[in-house]
Amino acid sequence: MSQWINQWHDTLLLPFLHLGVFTKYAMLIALVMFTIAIALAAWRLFRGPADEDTILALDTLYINSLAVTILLGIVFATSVYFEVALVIAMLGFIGTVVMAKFLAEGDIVK
Amino acid sequence: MTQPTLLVLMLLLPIIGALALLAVDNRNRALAIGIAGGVTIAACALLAMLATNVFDGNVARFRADWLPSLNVAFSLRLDGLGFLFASLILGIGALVVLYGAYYLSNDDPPARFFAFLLFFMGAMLGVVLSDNLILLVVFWELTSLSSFLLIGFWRHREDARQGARMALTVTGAGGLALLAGVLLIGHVVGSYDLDAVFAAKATLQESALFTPILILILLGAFTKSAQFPFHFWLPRAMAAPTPVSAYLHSATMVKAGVFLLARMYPALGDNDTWFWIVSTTGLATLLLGAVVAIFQHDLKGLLAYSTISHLGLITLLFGLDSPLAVVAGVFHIINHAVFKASLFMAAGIIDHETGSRDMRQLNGLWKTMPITATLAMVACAAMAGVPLANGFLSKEMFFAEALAVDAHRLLSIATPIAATIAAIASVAYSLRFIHDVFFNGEPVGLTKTPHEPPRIMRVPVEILVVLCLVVGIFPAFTIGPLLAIAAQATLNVTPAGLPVYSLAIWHGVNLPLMMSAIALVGGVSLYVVLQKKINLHTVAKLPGDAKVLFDVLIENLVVVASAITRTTQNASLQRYLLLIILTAIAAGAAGFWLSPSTNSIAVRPQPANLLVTIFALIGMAAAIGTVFMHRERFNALMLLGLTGLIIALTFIYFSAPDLALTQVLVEVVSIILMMLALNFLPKLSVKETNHFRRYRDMVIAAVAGLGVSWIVYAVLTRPFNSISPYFLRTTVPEGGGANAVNVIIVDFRGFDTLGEIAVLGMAGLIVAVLLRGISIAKSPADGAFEAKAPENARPSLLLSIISSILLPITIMVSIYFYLRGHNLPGGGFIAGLIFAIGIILQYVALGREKVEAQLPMNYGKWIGWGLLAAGLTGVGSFVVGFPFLTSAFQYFKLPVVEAVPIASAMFFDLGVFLCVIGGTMLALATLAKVSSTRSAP
Amino acid sequence: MIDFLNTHLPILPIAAPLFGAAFALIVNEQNIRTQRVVAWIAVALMLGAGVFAIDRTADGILSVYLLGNWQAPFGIALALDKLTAIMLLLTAFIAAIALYAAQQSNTDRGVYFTPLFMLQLMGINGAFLTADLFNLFVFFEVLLAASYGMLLQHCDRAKTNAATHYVVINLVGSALFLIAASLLYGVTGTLNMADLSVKINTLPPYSHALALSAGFILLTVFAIKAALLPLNFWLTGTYASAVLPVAALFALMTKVGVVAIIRTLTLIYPDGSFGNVAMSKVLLIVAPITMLVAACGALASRELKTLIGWSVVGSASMLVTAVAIGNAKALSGALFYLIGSTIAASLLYLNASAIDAPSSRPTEGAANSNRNWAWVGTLFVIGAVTATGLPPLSGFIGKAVILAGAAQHMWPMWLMSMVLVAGLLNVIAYARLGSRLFWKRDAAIDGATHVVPTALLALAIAGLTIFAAPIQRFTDRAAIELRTPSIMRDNVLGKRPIERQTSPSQVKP
Amino acid sequence: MSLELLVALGIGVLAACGIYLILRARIFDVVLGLTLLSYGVNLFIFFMGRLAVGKAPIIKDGVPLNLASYADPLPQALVLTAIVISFGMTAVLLAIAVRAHIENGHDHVDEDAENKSAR
Amino acid sequence: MKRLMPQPLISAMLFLIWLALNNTIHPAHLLLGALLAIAIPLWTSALKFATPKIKQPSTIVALGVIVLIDIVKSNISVARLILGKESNIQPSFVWVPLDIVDPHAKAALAGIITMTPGTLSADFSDDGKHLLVHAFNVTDEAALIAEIKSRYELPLKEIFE
Amino acid sequence: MMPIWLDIIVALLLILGGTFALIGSYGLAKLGDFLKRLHGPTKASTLGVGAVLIASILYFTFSNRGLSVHELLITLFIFLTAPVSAHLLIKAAMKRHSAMRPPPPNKD
Ligand code: NA
Ligand code: NA
Repeated sequence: MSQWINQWHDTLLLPFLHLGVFTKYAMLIALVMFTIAIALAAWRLFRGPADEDTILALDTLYINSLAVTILLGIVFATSVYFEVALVIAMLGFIGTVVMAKFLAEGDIVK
Repeated sequence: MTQPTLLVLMLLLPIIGALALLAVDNRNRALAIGIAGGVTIAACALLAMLATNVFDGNVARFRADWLPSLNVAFSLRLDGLGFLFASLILGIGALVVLYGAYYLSNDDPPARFFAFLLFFMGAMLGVVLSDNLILLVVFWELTSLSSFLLIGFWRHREDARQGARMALTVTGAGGLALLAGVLLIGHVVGSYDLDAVFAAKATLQESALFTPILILILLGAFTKSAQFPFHFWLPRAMAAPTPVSAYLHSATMVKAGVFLLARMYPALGDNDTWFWIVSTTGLATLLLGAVVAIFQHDLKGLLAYSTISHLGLITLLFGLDSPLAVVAGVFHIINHAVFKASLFMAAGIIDHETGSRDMRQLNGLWKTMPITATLAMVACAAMAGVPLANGFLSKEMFFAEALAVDAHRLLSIATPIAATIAAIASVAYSLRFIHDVFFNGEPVGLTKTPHEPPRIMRVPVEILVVLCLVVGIFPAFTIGPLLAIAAQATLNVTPAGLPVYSLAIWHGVNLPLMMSAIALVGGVSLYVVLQKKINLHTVAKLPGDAKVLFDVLIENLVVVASAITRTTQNASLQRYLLLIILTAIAAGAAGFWLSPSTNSIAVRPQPANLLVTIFALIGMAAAIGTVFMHRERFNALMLLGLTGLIIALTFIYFSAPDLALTQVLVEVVSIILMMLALNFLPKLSVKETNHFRRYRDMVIAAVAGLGVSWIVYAVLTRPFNSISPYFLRTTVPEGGGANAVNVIIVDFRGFDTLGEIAVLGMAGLIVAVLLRGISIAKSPADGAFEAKAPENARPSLLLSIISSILLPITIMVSIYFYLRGHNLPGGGFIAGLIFAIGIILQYVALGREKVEAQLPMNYGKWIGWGLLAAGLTGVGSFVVGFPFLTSAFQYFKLPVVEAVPIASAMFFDLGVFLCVIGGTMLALATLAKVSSTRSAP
Repeated sequence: MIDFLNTHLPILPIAAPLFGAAFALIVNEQNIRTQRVVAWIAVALMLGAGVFAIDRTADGILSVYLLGNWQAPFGIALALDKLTAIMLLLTAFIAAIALYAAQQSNTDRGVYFTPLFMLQLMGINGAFLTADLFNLFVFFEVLLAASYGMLLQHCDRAKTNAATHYVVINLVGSALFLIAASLLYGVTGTLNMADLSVKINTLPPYSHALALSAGFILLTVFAIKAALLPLNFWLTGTYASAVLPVAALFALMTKVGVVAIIRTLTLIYPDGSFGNVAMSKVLLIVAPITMLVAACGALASRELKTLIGWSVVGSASMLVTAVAIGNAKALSGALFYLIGSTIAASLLYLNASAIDAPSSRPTEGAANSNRNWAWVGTLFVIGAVTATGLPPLSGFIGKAVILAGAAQHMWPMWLMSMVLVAGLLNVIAYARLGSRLFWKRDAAIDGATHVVPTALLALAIAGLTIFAAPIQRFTDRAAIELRTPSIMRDNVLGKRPIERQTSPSQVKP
Repeated sequence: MSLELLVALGIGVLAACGIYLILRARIFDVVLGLTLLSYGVNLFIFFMGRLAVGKAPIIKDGVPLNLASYADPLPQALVLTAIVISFGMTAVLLAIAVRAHIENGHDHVDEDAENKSAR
Repeated sequence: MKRLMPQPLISAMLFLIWLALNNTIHPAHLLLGALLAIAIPLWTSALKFATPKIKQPSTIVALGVIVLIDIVKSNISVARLILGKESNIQPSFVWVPLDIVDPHAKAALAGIITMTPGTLSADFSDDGKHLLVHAFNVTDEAALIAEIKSRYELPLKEIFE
Repeated sequence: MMPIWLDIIVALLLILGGTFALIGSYGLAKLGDFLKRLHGPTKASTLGVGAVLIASILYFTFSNRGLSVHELLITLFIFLTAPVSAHLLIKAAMKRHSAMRPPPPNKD
């Protein structure tokens, strides 16, 4: 058990050492929460039942991934991932728009 | 002219003539005949100019550099044997040209005929003049090819086409065997030159490869000379025009086989294997040909089998493996050529003037064609071996040699007996030729009224018949010297080494003479008996015709080949892909299988944390989900999108921001593409009924996946040394950018990128090739793109407004990414994709037609400008003397602004930017246009 | 000028068609005349470069070109050795012929024909020139993408369906190529083939299995291109459905696979390195069987284009056999055979247009037609004789040299018998179909055939045959060069970039 | 579970799923399969430069210039090329699927298969 | 001026975005940003779409504050509902009659309604005079309509009309 | 090292963001029909991501990098685009299930 915890600490918190003591654990909690959020959205994606649900789920996954990207930027203390988040925010919705339009009208460029 | 020049000119003349004839109009008969005749006579003259030299016992040679890889030159030699054959080829050739000039009807294209004929003449000359074996093979196969063309000359006739193919197949196959044998000789001897091969006789015959070599060479000889069991093609070759039969299939080409025996005798002869194979083959052929000939109804068929028989005789003589027999063989080559050619010509005349070659129709022609009859009768006498004709002399020598066989018990008895039987048969069929055609009652059902041919058409026959007699009566004066030099060359001996033989009609009463007498009496009796008892006319086709066997063989071959092709190439992509994947699995496994396994894992694996594991599991589940949902395409695409998202997160986690950016952008564009395409496709894949196939594929896929995993794991647990630290060290000082990935893309490996943008540009072009101007007439049955609620197709206000605001923003963001790429994630590709997405968004929000009307853009040109920009950056470095794509960067000091770095790589990246926009937009716009065409009523 | 050419020669065959494509795209699509001029300029430059390359390599110079002035193995290098020189000239020649034929028949009025044609040439030349494995992948993609576009020119149902198979198979092949190339990088840490040649032979034993797997997968990829069994079934249908000038150009593409196999077996895994023997043995089993299967396919063919396709397969497997035999004689023979068989395949494809074209219905027996028909027949015979390896044309010469090399190999009987039996079956196949096509019908054709370009190809074959001596001396030397991988290694890795002076303006103030 | 194993398994799953779908009879399924396969292949290339967490190869002052401090940039550049090419080819294959469907009336990978048997 | 800067609002926005993107107010970027902010609309305005006219810019800030507060507030309430029993949720469609006509105003209203959790704008009526709103939990339909009209529509009307 | 007040604020923001994102996704997974589910994730996209973005701004601004405002852009883009997604999704759902769509408004 203690070995498990040590391993957790090593693999999860080692990269966070530059963060403040509260932020360090908050970051861990936030990452866990976002991971669960992503897992739940993924579950909805697998589950459906309607095609709209899967689009909605994928849209949610994109937004949550955006947040995870920002979090990883803080974790790795780098701003090089910022643009990924920017692009998801600016253009990620197009996928949703196109899929929704496809479902509604078939032809998406009419 | 020097001797070598004369020699090569003699060979080239017919070939040049053939080429010239190709250009001659077939209506210009006189010109065609003139060229053919002129060439032949000129070649004859050249041969004559060379004659004295050869008769002096010298060998004329020509040598030109040709195939240094094989150490083979274009080398010709004219020795006695070659001279003999060259005389036959050119002499009889001249007569055949003359004969053919009258033989051909007005419908036959003369230029083509004589072109082929001269082509053959050149090839055949090449065979007999070659000074090395490779060259000999070359000309050998050319004779097969020209024979194929000549047999098929009357191409509208099925039997001609079949006969041509059969001859080509059999002699071509023999030629390939010959080639193999020759190559092995070259391997053993180290040279293909005849002299070297002769000199290496001992080495050759002691080599382990000798038996295969001998068999291969003999296969070549036997097929060409129609030896049993390869004889069947020759009768079928009679579909050729008669001049061809006279020339190729009696006088010359079929003699190439026995020529080869003679040629190779010094190197391959003089041993038991040679003796047994050659003599028994010759013997069998001799008997078979002679007996079957009697029962032919077709004049040319009779002559063909007779030819087979005589070729067997010559082969047998070479097989007997004694110098005297070889001399007899050479002698018979001459004699047979002369009388058989004349007989074929006679048969041709008969055919020409009566319209038939069937002896059941032809009767009593003596009355209408007395001169031709006389000529034919003399030639037949020669064929039958009647004294005073040339055939008699060589047959006598043959009988003597047959009796001389004593080394081998069985053959020493069999040979003389077989020789006698064959001689009896040959008398019988010769008699049948004379009796059945010129006498034996009245013609039956002829379409033409028989009469003598034009005077000149008979001339060649007359010349040959006179030759038969002259040689038959004064052999020593006429043929003696030629025979001597030919035999000498064949045996590869000096004049002194020649065995003692006598060319005289009368050798006293001896056993051979007795045999001749028996043959004459027996032959006449046999024919009389056969005519009386069973009436030869009623004999149907002889059973066991090898031709039928051959046809069956070829048909079966084609059936088998088709079956193989059909089963392997069943036009099933799934099958092909399965094979490729299985091969790849085998290839991957082969490395581990063939290389001794070493499990020294030198790198300690790092533990994976739970969150990463969860993400990985979601990704794997999404991939597997895509598989399980694949029939419901839309859902499968959603799961695929999730997989792609996880891939992007993977890139982020493992330090690849550029890849993550690219992945996300490509995902967005891909989903648009997929939606555009899916609109025209069924939304549901047809359910699979073949469960075996599914499970099989699952197993294969699993195995492949495990293999990939295994390899990845193996690599990741091995230490790594790479060239990459170089990039990290030089990217800033020499590449001028902090983003090593981008500097690699636009500079270190900018050349890859050049290719990559070409591919992306082409993707757009290809989509245009596929779908430009395509409209869909009717909705297919499987429910693809059924109309959806058209009544409510109002564009969304919210979407339109947000899109119009986003367009300038995306363009600005795109420029931002373009400018910063060298130092931070971004660059031309990413910028291009963002730009393109910005425009696509307008298509989605406002509709294609409106966007294209208000923002007309020729995306093909964008691709062109992009390629041009990239290419100009490349050649720009020439100016300063550096190689293609050498980047330069400078800091420029501008007013207000501090120093800004301008790298030439940015101009290159501009090319990338333009190409990406052009390629992506061309693909998307073309697909979009298809949809719009469809929605029109 | 000569200095300039000496320096930049290797890039010319890539840059010329690149600019050709760019200009052809920039001018208006309807402006076919300008596009034609552009294409001819590019092809003429390629021809010049090819001749110059032969001349230079004949002087014993192996030109190495460091793109971006980065030293190999860090940057991408082009290497121009004798093999490459041969391929460049051959490509330029076939391209000129195909271009002529395409323009003659207005095939180039398809959608984006000229740019795709140009990029096809750029891809082929790049694949021959590059000394970098991943760059080879990129150029494979360029030439394949272009070939998709070329195949689909004048798109119809048959072309679409052929393209479906062709594209999917090649995409799978590309995936395998990426796996093999990156695996080699993962094991050796380099991508330059000359560097790979060095690194693979100094690899620690624990990496041997991985390197060998990579090698075999790489061979699989090239075998798809070279149409080896069991990866070849896509070829005949694909080529048969292409427009004929395009098919004539496609005759080159199997050769790209063959050349890649040559590089694999002579440079990356050269004679004497671990893996060479295993790879060669596998190929020596697979390639001769392919030859036989191709011969069966030829025999079963009922259409000329299918027959030619099988010939292409057969000649590629012949080449692979020779390469796997690997001795100098077989390699030299292979290079000679490669030239002739490529030209012959192009010739046959172009010639087939006269026979298979709908316009070849019997027309009023104008003598002119018959004359054309005679020419078509003669050219067919020349092509068939070369393709089947019958004497005396170049096909035979190459085959004979390869067989002489086979005689020196440890499996002479197997190799020779397969080659000869396959050869015989091919002869039968051509005789059957040829006699049916040319003899059975009294066909006449109208003037719009490719007699001129075909005749040029036939002349080339005649030239190869008659002037075999200088060519063979060149291929002999090329074979020795290939069998001495140190030449390539030393030249590529030893080439130094041009010294750059860092100007003050290049230092950040 | 080690990170190496996780990565290896992930790539294996992607490859297996891709291959299974490639072997299906519909062009669209093949497109899905090729996309999955190219994901797998891209990761394969990427990880040939080994695993590096939080070490983006963007040069920062004062960090030693070696593979211990930065991820290997070369495989990343190769993957970029691979992504672009596979994206372009996906577009081509989709266009082919559309055209084939127009021509044949079905999107089976083989022209005549629809008539032969239901697969 | 009109020709040089066809969409001044957009240009201003672009200028600010450029500075934010580059995270700097360096003179070089001010210059470049200004250039781009002018150049890009010159090209994109070819896609003609009615350019919004802002009458009362000051109201924008007030509306922004309201919206932000509403986002936080309704987020919390919706979170409660989600965590609670599902049967407590009473979702419903509501047609909101519109007084505004400017398309930009309508779009902004639709966006704001969606961004404030608890309501989603679903569609406009065919005549464009009603906005269909889906509300997560409706207890009083009239109150909801009144709130939307007063809190969001009125300020928007001031801004745009 | 971050100052303690910043540490606490950032920590709170992170947990706040995580909580809202989780609740949003929980709603997406749990709720019974599409229209209800649609409301869940909109939280994640606004408050959840917003909190994380503010945390990021604060973190990068105070970890000696100077003012970091480009996260605001992300917020701007989310505000611009998220309504469109939801809007089109609900439109699509209504189009596919006409029973879902309420009757048109009374003309008054
Ligand atoms: Na008779
Ligand atoms: Na970049």
